[in-house]
Amino acid sequence: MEKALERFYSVFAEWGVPSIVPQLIVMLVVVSVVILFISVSVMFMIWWERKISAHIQVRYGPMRVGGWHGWAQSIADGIKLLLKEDIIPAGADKLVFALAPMVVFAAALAAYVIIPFGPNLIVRDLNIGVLFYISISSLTVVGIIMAGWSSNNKYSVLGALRSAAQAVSYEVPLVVSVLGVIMTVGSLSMIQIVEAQKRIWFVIPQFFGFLIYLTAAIAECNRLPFDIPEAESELVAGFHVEYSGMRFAIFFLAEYANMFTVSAIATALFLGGWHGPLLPPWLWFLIKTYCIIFVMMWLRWTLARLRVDQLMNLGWKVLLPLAFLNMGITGLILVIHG
Amino acid sequence: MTVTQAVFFLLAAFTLGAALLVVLATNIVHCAIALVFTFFGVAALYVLLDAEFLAAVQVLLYVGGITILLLFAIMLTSRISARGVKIMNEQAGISALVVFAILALMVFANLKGLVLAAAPLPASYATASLGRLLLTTYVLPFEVVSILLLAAMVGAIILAKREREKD
Amino acid sequence: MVPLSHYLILSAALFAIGMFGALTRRNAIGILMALELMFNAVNLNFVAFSRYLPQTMLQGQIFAIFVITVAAAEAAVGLAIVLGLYRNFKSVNVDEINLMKG
Amino acid sequence: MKLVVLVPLLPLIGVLINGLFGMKIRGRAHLVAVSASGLSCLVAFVVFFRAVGGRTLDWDVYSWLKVGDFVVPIGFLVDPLSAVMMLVVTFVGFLIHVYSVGYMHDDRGYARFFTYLNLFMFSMLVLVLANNYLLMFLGWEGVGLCSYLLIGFWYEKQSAADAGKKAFVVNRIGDAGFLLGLFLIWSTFGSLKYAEVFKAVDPGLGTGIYTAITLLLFVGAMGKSAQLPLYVWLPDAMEGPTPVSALIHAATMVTAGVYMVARSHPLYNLAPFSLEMVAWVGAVTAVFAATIALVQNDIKRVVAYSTISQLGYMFLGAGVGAYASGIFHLGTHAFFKALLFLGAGSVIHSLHGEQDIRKMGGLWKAMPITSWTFLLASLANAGIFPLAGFWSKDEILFNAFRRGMTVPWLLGLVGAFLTAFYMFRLFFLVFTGSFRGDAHAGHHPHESPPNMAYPLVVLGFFSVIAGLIFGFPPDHGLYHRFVAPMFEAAHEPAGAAAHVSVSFEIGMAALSLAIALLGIGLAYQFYIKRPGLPSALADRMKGVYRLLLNKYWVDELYQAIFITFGKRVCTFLWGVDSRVVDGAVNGSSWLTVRLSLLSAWNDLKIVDGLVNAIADVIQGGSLSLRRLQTGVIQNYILAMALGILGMVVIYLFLFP
Repeated sequence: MEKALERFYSVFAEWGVPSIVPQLIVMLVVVSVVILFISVSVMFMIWWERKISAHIQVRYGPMRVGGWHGWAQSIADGIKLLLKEDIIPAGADKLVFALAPMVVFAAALAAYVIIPFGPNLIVRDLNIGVLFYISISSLTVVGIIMAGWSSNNKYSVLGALRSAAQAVSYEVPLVVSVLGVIMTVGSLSMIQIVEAQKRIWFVIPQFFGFLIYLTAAIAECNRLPFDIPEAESELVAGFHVEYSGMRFAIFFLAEYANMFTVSAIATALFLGGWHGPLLPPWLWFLIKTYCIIFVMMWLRWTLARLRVDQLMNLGWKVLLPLAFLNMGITGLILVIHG
Repeated sequence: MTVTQAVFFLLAAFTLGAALLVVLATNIVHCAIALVFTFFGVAALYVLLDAEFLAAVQVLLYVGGITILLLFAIMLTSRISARGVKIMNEQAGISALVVFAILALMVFANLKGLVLAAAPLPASYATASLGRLLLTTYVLPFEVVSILLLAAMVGAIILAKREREKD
Repeated sequence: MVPLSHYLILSAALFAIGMFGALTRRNAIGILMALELMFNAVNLNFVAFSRYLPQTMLQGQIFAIFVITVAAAEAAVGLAIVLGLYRNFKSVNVDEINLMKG
Repeated sequence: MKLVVLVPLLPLIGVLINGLFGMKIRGRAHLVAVSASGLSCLVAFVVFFRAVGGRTLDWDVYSWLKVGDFVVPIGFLVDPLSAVMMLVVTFVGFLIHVYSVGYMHDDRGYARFFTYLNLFMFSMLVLVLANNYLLMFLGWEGVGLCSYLLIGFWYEKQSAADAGKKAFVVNRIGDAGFLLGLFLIWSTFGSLKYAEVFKAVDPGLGTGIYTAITLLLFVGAMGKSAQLPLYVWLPDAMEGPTPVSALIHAATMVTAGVYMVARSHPLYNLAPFSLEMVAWVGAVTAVFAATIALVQNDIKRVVAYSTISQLGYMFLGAGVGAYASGIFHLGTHAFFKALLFLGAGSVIHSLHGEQDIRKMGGLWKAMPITSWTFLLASLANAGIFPLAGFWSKDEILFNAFRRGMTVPWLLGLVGAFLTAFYMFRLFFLVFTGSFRGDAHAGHHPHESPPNMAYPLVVLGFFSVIAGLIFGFPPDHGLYHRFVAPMFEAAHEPAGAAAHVSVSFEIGMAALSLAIALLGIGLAYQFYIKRPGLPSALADRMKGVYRLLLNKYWVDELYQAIFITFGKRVCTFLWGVDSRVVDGAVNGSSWLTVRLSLLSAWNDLKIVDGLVNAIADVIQGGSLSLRRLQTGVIQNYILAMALGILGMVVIYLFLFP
């Protein structure tokens, strides 16, 4: 992999082209691959979620498009959304309205930089890996607020504000729950964290950390039972009521991409990343990630929505103290073990 | 001009442009969004300066925290339709003069007075050593800042809390 | 490489822009934003110096961290004050609020 | 070994849980507190056995305070001395936690009580396990605080609140001494860590500095361990709940002073005068408190004075250089004194708060477990062979004699006699004879519930065997082989420590045993055989009786000397103030008034005219200047910016 890259660069150097050109080409290729991966996996996830929800509710779900169990349904949906008329509400702030989905998608995309699909299959192993994800994920909230505000619709604003409050509240326990792992490994780099789990997955020593992370991550994704920002019955659909067509598709894409990201991070931090017998590393990684995604979908279709105050109580009065306790105990054990 | 320099100038232009937008945009929400871009520009400059941790902190705190706080405040106090209102006060002209003078002086002082190392020193940066410094040499300021944060939190809550109806 | 003075001039410009905003914006939240710009300019200076000056041992970055923290505290309190102002005056334009006028 | 950090940490966690959520969990607070102290005790056992295996630990967990070259770590020291103390504290503490579940079960402040109890355990363990003086001082103040909180636990009661304050104030006097001692240690040795201080101990510095340090430390010990003259708070501390009296004011906290003296033995060994002082204060306190205990009628106060007296023995032991014996007595005393208090609490509990022994009697039938254990504890306290108290007390007396401290030794013997007498006076009055209280129907005395009775049995067991198992043969028992090497150096300086034969040792023991038995016999005569005798004797020796009953009027004395006298001085000074000073002031004021009338005219006409003219000008000017204060903040910022601009210009161009 690296050798191929070097050869690629050296070819350009021989032609006397400045090194920025091949670098840009590599960047473009990587970005395209990531976007392609996101689109495919999101389409799969949407189809999957529809099937899971249907089966949980003793239905079949989409069965017609594409033949076997309606596998092409998502593709058809995507084409429909692409072809739809682009509507911008009259009172909307056009610039912000157009910018918002891009910001949200950019945040979702950027997070893929640090997902370690395999020992060498990572876009960039930053030495602040986990922190990078945490900081970049907060950008989503800005996009959501932009979307909600620019729609000039009180439901969207309410949804956006709820979303922001929720994301800000749950980010704290999320960060603190991850600290246990970071303290144990002593590094923020995703690769090193995964490497450290060669012998034992952190889900065992950091079980509470894992639970807190998972809860907070579901809340970060605004999924049931924490989906009050989008609560259909109260807010129509939250911050993206006014969006339609392609812009809506981008929001949808970003949402599922985020879901994939938090699951992938959970896999890397707690479930041993790519470690596993027989199968190739990247396959192990995907299997674990999709297992977590499955759990998230399962929860969505079985649990009821929390009230706002219950949500805030859970975040601040239960998860946060537990996360701190987890951190303190981890620290104590580390100190005693020396 | 090397690639780094090109990147620097691009980033500088981007940051300054966004900053100007923050100050000059008529719609306060646009200002806030421009502010996000400014913060990102500065974060990118930190990366250029090998301060990756600080860049992450910058994004986390400024974008994830302060901007969202600002947006909250804006939404609680302004309306989307509030357009065409004067955004600057009467002293804009004289302020521009003074600010420009100060800028000119700073640039002058910079170009004339500083003969420091032109090239950066070899990067000896590690997040770990930053953390160690914070908890050893700078532990006292660290604690003081923690107390300051606590005080700010209490103060903000008390200020923002609606006063109870006096009975 | 980029010389130090480039960073310093950039941060000076950023500071000046922020200062201009603080001097002229009518909206109190706008002023707060301008202040944040000035904080950022200062931080940029700190980080640049810690990168370029010998024997600094990351002090610049440490200080930048403290500044960011203080800025966060300032934003929280400042916005709380703005909300208080809005409740009492139904406006956040600072030139309409002059109870301290002599 | 590093597990030791858990020993104080577990109670602290209990404090946090009960302190923060006590209002929520109320009746289940004991689950947290008892399990915290129980686990802590368990860990303490593990650590203790590792220490018995010969391992010690001096571990700086992290540096706590760092100001210049003044560095104080949070650190733990596990050596035989602290291991023994840790074990006593956690074990007795745990039993008392269990006992409290029954004793406090319907109290309103149930959770609060357990919070304080755990906080106390934490502080005491910090005190004991610290590896430097400042951390010890932290624990020291912590236990003082808990003592204050717990004495005043029923703060609605005026007397309880007052007693709490009294304990706090008296302890502060001692703490001031302790703190000054710490300052002196720091300035002399440049460190507060035991290891560094004791390594830096150098006889070449002269005895003066050591005497000063140790005397100051001893002042602290006097306050905390209730020695003459700072003992007055301890009897009043009986206002607190009985488990508290048992835990804090008998078994653990009050022994902190003894522990501190033993811990500082390298310093004391170089200060013979201080050692002698310690021994004398201990011996005199032992007898003094015992005499008061003879005539007290409150069951808890008798035991409280007994505690003071026994603490005196411990200091006597430490003062003659037999630190190990002092600590040994501390350990055995913890068992039987805790037992006495818990037994007393059990009695009080069953009599619904009655504390006057004149209204008790004949409880043997109703409360067999309490009676038996109380009897064992009394025997142990009286020093009867082969119970725990016998071994340790005898060792102290023997060592005192061997080191040539004859008068303190004699005082100790007298104390032993008195101890036996008052203990059995108490026992006979409470448990034998017939019930003298108002036994109205349905309120018959009854045995306490099991969770109160079991700790009694466990403590009773240890009161019986602790001495025999750990302390036999005297000075060479299991305990001594473990602890004594620490104090190896301490055996030397007394000098007069002549070797004595075994038969002589046995003779000494027999002597003290005989004296104790004599005391018991006398008590039997007085309170069983001829019940009229005590009051007859009291009539005959009215003066002495009243002297003792009123506790030598020490409280009144302190009142007269420190408080009334202080007030007098203040009143006198106030008088001086109001007559002499005020007179002078008034006289001069009269004069001033006359003079000022004169100058007033001058002022009004001439000066004011001038001033008014100036004022008019200024007013005119300020009216226009006032416009500058616009109330708009940005105008001010602009002014600031202009100022900065000016300054920059000045520094850049005018004074480069």
